[in-house]
Amino acid sequence: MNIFERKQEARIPFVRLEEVDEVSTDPAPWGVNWPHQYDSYLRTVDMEESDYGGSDGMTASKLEAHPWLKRLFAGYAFSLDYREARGHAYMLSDQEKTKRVTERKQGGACLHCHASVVPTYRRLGLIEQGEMDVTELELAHDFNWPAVMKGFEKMSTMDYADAHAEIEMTPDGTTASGKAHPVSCIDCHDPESMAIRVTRPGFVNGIAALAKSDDPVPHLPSIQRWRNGKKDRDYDPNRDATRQEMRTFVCAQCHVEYYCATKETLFFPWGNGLKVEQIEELYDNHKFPDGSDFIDYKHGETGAKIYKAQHPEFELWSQGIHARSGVSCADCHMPYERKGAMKVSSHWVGSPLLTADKSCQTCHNVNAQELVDRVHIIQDRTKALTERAAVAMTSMLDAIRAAQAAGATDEQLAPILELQKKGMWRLDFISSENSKGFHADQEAARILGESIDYCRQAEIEALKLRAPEAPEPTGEVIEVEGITPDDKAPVN
Amino acid sequence: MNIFERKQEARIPFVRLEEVDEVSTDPAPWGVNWPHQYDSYLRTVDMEESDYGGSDGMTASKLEAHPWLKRLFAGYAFSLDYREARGHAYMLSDQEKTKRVTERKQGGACLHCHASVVPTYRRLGLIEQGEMDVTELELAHDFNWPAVMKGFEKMSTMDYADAHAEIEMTPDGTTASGKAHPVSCIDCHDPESMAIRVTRPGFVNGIAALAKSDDPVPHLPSIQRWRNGKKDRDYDPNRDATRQEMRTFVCAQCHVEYYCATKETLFFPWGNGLKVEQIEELYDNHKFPDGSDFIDYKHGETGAKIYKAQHPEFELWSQGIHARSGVSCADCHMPYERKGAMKVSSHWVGSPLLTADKSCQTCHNVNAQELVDRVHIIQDRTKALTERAAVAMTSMLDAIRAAQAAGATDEQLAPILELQKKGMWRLDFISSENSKGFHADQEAARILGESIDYCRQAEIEALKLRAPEAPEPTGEVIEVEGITPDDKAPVN
Amino acid sequence: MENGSSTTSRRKNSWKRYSRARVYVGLFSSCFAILLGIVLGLGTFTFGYGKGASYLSNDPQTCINCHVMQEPYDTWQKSSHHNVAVCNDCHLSHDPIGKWVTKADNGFFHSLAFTLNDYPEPLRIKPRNRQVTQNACLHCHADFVHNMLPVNHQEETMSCVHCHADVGHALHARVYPILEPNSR
Ligand code: HEC
Ligand code: HEC
Ligand code: HEC
Ligand code: HEC
Ligand code: HEC
Ligand code: HEC
Ligand code: HEC
Ligand code: HEC
Ligand code: HEC
Ligand code: HEC
Ligand code: HEC
Ligand code: HEC
Ligand code: HEC
Ligand code: HEC
Ligand SMILES: [Ca+2]
Ligand SMILES: [Ca+2]
Repeated sequence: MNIFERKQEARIPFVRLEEVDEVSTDPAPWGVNWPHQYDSYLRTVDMEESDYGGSDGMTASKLEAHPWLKRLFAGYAFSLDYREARGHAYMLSDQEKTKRVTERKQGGACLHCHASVVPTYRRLGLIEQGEMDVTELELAHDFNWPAVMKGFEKMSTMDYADAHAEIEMTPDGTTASGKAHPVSCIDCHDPESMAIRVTRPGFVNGIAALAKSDDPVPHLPSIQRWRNGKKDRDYDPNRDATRQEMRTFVCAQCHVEYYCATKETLFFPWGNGLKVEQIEELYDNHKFPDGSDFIDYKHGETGAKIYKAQHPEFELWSQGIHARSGVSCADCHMPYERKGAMKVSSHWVGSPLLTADKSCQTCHNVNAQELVDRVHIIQDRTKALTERAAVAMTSMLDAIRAAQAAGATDEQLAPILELQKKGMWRLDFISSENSKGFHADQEAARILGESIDYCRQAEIEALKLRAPEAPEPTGEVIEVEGITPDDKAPVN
Repeated sequence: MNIFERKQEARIPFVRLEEVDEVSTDPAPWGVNWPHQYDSYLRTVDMEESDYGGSDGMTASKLEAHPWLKRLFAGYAFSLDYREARGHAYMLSDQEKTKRVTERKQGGACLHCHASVVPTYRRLGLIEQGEMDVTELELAHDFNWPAVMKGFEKMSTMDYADAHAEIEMTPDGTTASGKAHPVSCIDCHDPESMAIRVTRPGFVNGIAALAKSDDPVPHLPSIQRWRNGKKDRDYDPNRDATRQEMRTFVCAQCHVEYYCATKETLFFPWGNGLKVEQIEELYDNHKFPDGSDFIDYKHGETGAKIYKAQHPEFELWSQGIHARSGVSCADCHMPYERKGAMKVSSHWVGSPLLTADKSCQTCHNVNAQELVDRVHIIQDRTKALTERAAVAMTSMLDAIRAAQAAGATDEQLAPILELQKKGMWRLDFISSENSKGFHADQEAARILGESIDYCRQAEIEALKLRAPEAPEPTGEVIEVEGITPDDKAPVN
Repeated sequence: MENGSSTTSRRKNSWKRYSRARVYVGLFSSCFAILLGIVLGLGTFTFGYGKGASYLSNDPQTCINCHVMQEPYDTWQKSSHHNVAVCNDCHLSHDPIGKWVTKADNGFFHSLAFTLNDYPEPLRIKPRNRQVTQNACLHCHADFVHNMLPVNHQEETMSCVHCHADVGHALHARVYPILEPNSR
């Protein structure tokens, strides 16, 4: 008997008072049928705090809290505005308001994870496929993956404003004109059966690529099964994944590292595997459609080619003991709560530290405070190491700029900028991951250790460019002395 | 979850065929009374392998496996000979045979953890207290802590050969002349009741000092209790510790960081706490009785003052989740095994990976192979980070030697040698710990991350001594470009 | 003679339990007096609905008169003990007086908690009842674990569930939902 089986029993048949279908991005009608889940879903507007900005409602600026982030992101829009995350209810408005969008041109792909966008993908896809006018009936009728994929690619070529406008032109189930909603029921549930499903092209393509790789993924047994099968079709999470895996995949549609600008269609870089160095290797060998090398931005201070890491929660979780033990995102972030005689999944997705009893005690037989303390021990270690890596990163930048000022050539600087890229990528990977290391504590520390090493190496090489040849060491190596010098100290 | 239960009915005292008392360092007579435990105890001569030299019978040379250790230990006896550990049965003979003893003068304190030495402490103590000839009866009669403490201090002033000879002059319960034995029943058991106990002065002093410190030790509740009490006497593990804590303390008599040369009586450096930086701080402020600064050795290549770390299993375990969850050394290293109609503690102390079913499966509901795999994932991360730290350490040494050759002054070098000390201390702390990080995985990675940082900083400072003043950075900082360049690449 | 000493110690021990039991009886009846009023005020008293009498029976079926007992029940059925021990073998004191006391006060207070719908989620056993379960383990396994018993009365015995967390039912068991069956 395990959590998974236990939850199965909690399932209870439901009566539909309101019809919902494939255009119902407005959660309200769903809420009539499933009031408990809807109520908790609405609570994502609440703002309670836990340390390190977990569920922080102020969305304090991370740039002000950690000034070194400005130098990490120098030359990139993230240096303008980068804040704490908050509840799902805000995902769309926060995106509309960020300076990254208001002060810089952004791509339509941004909406992949910030709006309930699938019916719009379908509509754009049908148009691309040559349909003149797409009726609401047709949109509502079925999911139509081919059209959704086409529309997704289309939107990746639009810019943000146009894409946003398209969403408002798509019916949302209540008003024909339509309205843009943040993540909604339809994004994770089949309106027919209410079974959980994934709807995001970025994830479907990414997980299929992962399945094709040879990265061992013992925590995702259905991928192992697909690999042992005939492979006559791509791995399809909606067909192949276990329900327990789906309880993670619905989140992995968004809480992942991504490429999302307009030089290429949005993608998740999992073709070599999910580890930090495997993703780096994929980017190293990746070329844009125009044939140029993959890059997110040229670093504003040194000109190095930098990869930007974004919230790799799924990737880090994958390296942790919880994933290895089959514990899904929903187990901790959507714990079951007792509603009278039945148990329902909390849709108030937030910090598990606010619900440690329900989120953790189902497995850990210790009191809630002790569980919170254990998390803080892990997060404090991660935080200390992150700050240490940040110091190494900034003093590296100073050293490289000094070398440049001293007239170092591009040939001389090339290997140094490569080290800078490696060091920054690892630091960003952990500091942009939102669990402060909890999702995989030792792995997070390992990655930060490597970040420190690469940044310091870059600093050293930059210094060497300015230092004269090292002289032959002269000082002789002292022979081993006896551990016991003969002059013994008086005891006590 | 509280892990002991009081108010149980007591065990029916064992039927004794052989009398054992406070001189019975020879395990044979105990074995007659408790054959199951004795049989498994004898198995510590067996040599089975598990990766990373766990329970490796060859006691391969660590110096050959990791040549960088030679440079880490340059100028210290460990650079002559340092091997894999093996079973308890070998502890005395391995000590007698190591080049560290055969080729260098060593102190008598070494025997504290390599022989069943307590009756000899008692005998020397009684002599110190002015007794002319100490009878076997008197030695056997009771434990006599005051005498044991005196003898312990006395032996710390002797050299190894003399101390060893003293043991052979002490009766061992079977022959009056006596014979030196490795760790034996009497070291962990009260011959009267068979209750477990600690007998090592080094531990008793060390844990009392820890209790006096304000380092929070939630994993050692009895220390917390003592702190909340009247404190009219020192914390005494044999009186105050819970049985579950004793299942760890018996091991912590030896599997700990120590100072053990003849400038001062053997001690465990826990006065500030058990964490790596707390121990370092204690050494930084510690003075030898002769008033000189504490030091283990002057580094052979650079002259830096180095602290040598030895097998801090207890200290690292203390930072881990198992300690926090009340899991003792004996739980994993001395698992219960069925013997007919009884459960007995395995006294074949070795790698739990060889007994994963008994050592782990009662708590972890997965198969033994999966458990071994989980350990290897942790150990592989630790090992990779250790090798990375070792590279940083050796290139630091080269850089410092170059600076010295270039004529850097002692004043200039002082802060650099301080960094070297910090970096080496942390690397040694984890590489001399024998679980390869398993006892506290994230903590081990954190410590190695710091080691890398300090070694690289030392290298940088050494380079700066040779490099000219850094010029003013000239290159201007590039303004943030839009994420979306206007020349859009064709989609797919 | 050593045996002699230990049997006396046993007698001493059960005497301790007996006196403890009497305290409970007193405590129970007085609480009952006070609480009965409140509960009746609440109208339908679960002790009836929940077949409170079930507390007086040994059939696990009767425990699941309360849905909150469903999960323990289901996991118990898959546990190593469901052929050898029913709920009450572990959750009732095994000495004549303690037995009825436990039944009475758990029956009463659980009914009360159920009625007031006021109890922790997930359920956490109370220290008093944990001691009952520990004694239950020993009631059946004392000989087998004889070595683990304290050598004297100062010493404790480790809690059996420190290592055997899910012998009765996997409630807080750290389970592995998606691993293939062969990984168990
Ligand atoms: C074993 C429990 C557990 C699992 C499984 C888990 N998380 Fe978490 N998660 C946590 C904890 C604990 C935190 C730290 C919360 C805090 O600091 O307040 C956290 C933090 C987060 C945060 C940041 C929360 C905030 O308030 O900013 C996000 C986002 C997140 N997790 C997403 C995920 C995703 C996606 C998955 C699955 C791939 C996942 N988590 C799996 C326990 C878990
Ligand atoms: C459609 C994309 C999407 C999906 C699917 C999604 N998230 Fe999020 N999530 C976001 C975005 C965007 C934010 C940030 C919202 C903001 O800060 O405005 C967020 C925020 C969060 C936070 C921070 C909440 C807080 O109070 O600080 C947590 C925790 C989280 N998500 C966990 C999850 C989990 C667990 C799942 C799956 C059950 C999930 N998310 C599914 C996009 C998504
Ligand atoms: C693959 C999914 C995904 C894509 C694509 C994506 N986001 Fe997000 N975004 C998230 C998640 C998940 C969070 C919450 C976790 C966090 O804040 O790190 C988030 C948080 C945010 C936030 C709030 C926190 C912050 O960063 O200030 C803003 C603003 C935001 N995204 C803007 C954007 C913009 C602009 C784009 C397009 C360039 C974009 N997002 C593309 C998933 C995505
Ligand atoms: C970010 C993903 C996500 C969103 C958005 C979401 N759900 Fe769910 N929902 C889940 C997951 C995960 C489960 C657990 C499914 C399982 O275990 O099979 C779930 C379960 C359910 C269930 C089954 C009963 C239960 O409580 O476990 C219902 C009904 C439900 N959700 C309704 C809704 C409604 C109504 C909305 C919109 C207001 C919604 N969901 C939005 C992820 C989501
Ligand atoms: C569905 C079961 C489950 C849930 C829910 C769960 N855990 Fe765990 N947890 C495990 C398992 C399994 C392990 C691995 C060790 C083991 O086998 O017991 C583990 C390990 C841990 C560890 C030790 C590993 C480490 O990284 O140090 C901590 C700490 C921990 N969990 C905290 C939490 C917290 C906090 C929560 C809630 C936010 C939580 N767990 C939720 C099952 C769970
Ligand atoms: C949760 C289980 C667990 C606990 C508790 C534990 N250990 Fe270990 N220990 C291990 C494992 C697993 C290894 C790795 C064995 C290997 O690599 O073969 C190990 C390795 C060791 C080694 C090296 C073994 C060898 O073969 O060289 C020593 C020595 C050791 N532990 C001592 C201790 C001491 C002393 C304590 C208590 C302070 C302790 N351990 C607590 C599991 C544990
Ligand atoms: C009196 C000192 C002493 C005590 C007490 C002691 N050890 Fe050891 N232990 C040693 C020494 C010395 C060695 C190395 C022997 C050798 O390599 O010759 C050793 C070796 C080991 C090894 C490596 C065995 C192998 O096969 O590789 C393990 C594991 C270990 N001890 C665990 C423990 C545990 C667990 C306890 C407590 C139950 C314990 N020790 C108590 C001194 C001690
Ligand atoms: C505080 C207890 C303690 C003291 C004091 C101690 N040892 Fe050990 N020794 C151990 C333990 C525990 C091990 C097994 C773990 C390991 O090998 O790291 C060990 C292992 C050894 C080994 C086998 C592995 C190796 O290092 O080659 C030798 C030889 C040895 N010690 C010699 C000595 C000498 C010489 C001294 C005195 C300078 C000494 N020991 C002092 C506890 C101690
Ligand atoms: C390094 C420490 C150590 C040594 C040496 C040692 N023991 Fe033990 N012994 C233990 C520990 C720890 C336990 C578990 C005690 C407990 O849980 O109360 C134990 C338990 C026992 C028990 C109680 C029953 C059981 O199996 O749990 C007996 C009897 C016993 N040992 C006999 C011996 C004999 C005989 C020897 C010598 C051949 C010996 N021990 C050597 C540590 C040791
Ligand atoms: C007496 C119980 C007990 C024993 C024995 C035990 N563990 Fe654990 N283990 C735990 C607990 C408790 C945790 C903390 C997480 C939790 O609460 O489940 C844990 C956590 C872990 C973790 C996750 C933490 C981490 O560092 O990643 C691993 C892996 C693990 N144990 C492996 C082992 C192995 C291997 C053994 C045997 C050598 C072992 N355990 C023996 C109880 C135990
Ligand atoms: C009248 C409804 C009801 C019945 C019938 C019932 N229980 Fe319970 N039980 C509860 C409630 C409610 C709680 C939570 C009480 C609390 O934690 O305050 C509970 C808690 C418990 C606990 C743990 C909490 C504690 O007090 O230690 C145990 C053990 C338990 N029940 C066992 C049983 C057994 C065995 C049976 C059948 C003989 C049974 N229960 C029948 C309602 C019931
Ligand atoms: C083999 C012994 C055994 C059997 C049979 C057993 N239990 Fe338990 N139960 C325990 C133990 C031991 C605990 C306490 C676990 C702990 O200390 O955390 C417990 C705890 C509980 C709890 C409190 C929840 C918790 O984890 O603290 C409930 C409720 C419970 N049992 C109900 C039942 C019911 C109902 C049955 C019969 C269907 C049952 N038990 C059968 C041993 C048993
Ligand atoms: C009513 C008598 C009884 C009680 C009470 C009882 N047991 Fe058992 N137990 C048995 C019997 C009989 C077996 C043998 C069953 C078998 O072999 O399938 C057994 C088997 C076991 C086993 C071996 C099977 C397994 O699960 O690994 C363990 C361990 C165990 N018991 C521990 C406990 C613990 C711990 C408790 C208290 C929480 C307990 N028992 C309470 C009668 C009992
Ligand atoms: C420190 C961990 C630990 C604790 C505490 C513990 N056990 Fe065990 N127990 C074990 C291990 C390991 C085994 C398996 C021995 C084997 O397989 O050879 C075992 C086996 C058993 C078995 C026999 C299992 C079988 O295969 O038949 C019973 C019965 C049992 N224990 C009961 C208890 C009881 C009762 C207690 C409390 C007094 C207890 N245990 C406390 C570790 C523990
Ligand atoms: Ca990215
Ligand atoms: Ca030392």
